[in-house]
Amino acid sequence: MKLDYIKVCGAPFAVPVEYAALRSANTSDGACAVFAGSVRDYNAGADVSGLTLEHYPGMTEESLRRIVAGARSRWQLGRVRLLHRTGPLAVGEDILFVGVTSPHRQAAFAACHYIVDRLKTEAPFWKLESGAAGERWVAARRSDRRELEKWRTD
Amino acid sequence: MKLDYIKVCGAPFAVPVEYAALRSANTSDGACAVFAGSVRDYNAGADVSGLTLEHYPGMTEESLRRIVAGARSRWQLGRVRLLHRTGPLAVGEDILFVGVTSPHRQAAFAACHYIVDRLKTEAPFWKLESGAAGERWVAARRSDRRELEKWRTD
Amino acid sequence: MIQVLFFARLRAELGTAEHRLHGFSGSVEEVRAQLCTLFPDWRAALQSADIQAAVNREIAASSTPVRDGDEVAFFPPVTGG
Amino acid sequence: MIQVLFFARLRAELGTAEHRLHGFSGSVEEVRAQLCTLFPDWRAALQSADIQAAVNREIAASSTPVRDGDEVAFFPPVTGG
Repeated sequence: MKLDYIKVCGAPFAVPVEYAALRSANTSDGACAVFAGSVRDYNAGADVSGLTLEHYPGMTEESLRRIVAGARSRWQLGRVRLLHRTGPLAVGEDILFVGVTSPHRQAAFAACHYIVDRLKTEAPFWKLESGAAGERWVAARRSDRRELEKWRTD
Repeated sequence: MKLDYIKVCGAPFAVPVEYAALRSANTSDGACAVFAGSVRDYNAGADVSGLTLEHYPGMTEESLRRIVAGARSRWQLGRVRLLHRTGPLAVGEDILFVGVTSPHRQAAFAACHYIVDRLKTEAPFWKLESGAAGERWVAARRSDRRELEKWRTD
Repeated sequence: MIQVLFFARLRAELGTAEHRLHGFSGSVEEVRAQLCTLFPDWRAALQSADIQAAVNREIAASSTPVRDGDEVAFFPPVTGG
Repeated sequence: MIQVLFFARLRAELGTAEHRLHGFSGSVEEVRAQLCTLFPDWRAALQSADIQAAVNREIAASSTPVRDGDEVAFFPPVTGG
């Protein structure tokens, strides 16, 4: 089995299924950290009824591969599984799954967190939100850039 | 629905089922961090064929409640779901599930990590490992105490 | 030929997802300048301080050189995850 | 009466999961000392530097007072999770 699984999905995925795939036939890694991000029903004070995720095909995949490789170069990891939705999504649907296994829980937590933090500021995805007030492009949050500081090694 | 779900389980649980319960009918929390710990097939260089988890009934539940309350006092959380196995477990079986939802991913990650770190040094569980060389009580790792330093606020 | 791509808010503001530049050589900044010369209506959107660029699907600086056959993209800060 | 419980490696070493002390008053340290007087064989295991104590299901210090009706537990460092 390949250690990295990275997928940009036009169709919904199910977190429990992805978790089962991440863990199948792997009894060496006692620790597993997972992050799941979903469409919430409000954002920046506005009611949200759904959103559309645009991305940059080709660059997206390369960007995700670079981020996962960065995690592998920093921590001793078993498997990494990363899925990101594109296209139209309803409230409650999952956008992102990041699962990391490792013999060590600190490595699993750190790598999972690192991947999500870098993805938020680097991977070419953009959210267009729909709500009662119409559509609007979600603005990037400066706090996402600040969070990256904790992974600086220089 | 109660926001905290804490259970000490004599029988196996399934992470996908616990994840689904954690996320059901909750569209306000866009972020979910999960940690799953399972019995791995080796530990400290020895082959492991299974283990038995002893605990201190009564104190265990109180200890877990205190730890989860500590997380709630530090971060803005939605739901917290925590299950810990006791009794005999085979290699690959899940020992621990900690799931945390929040509107904010940093809070979800930090709270999940904090709960696992405190549980490792505070909750009265003890592992008896079985392997080719017979049974042996797992020794506590000094590194688990060190990891707690990162949550000190004083 | 340089293939120039626009994404998300910027694509919506310009009203197009791509534009081809022929016989061009220069930097990312010069691609942007040439587009603003060709389409004065694009200036506000393209010169917005938060617009980022990629060359051949990798994040690029203003000074990154662009050569014939390259793919250049302009887009607002990413908001995935 | 004080109910004293032992767990895990310590329980295995002592060969018992509990012991009752009658007419006792003192600290956690004095509970330990009294048990060592009653059962000299227990000294090495009970006085091991890593043994922790709880009084009424909460982690306790050596100086924590123990009163009639209390539940005292001794155990090695925890290894759950």
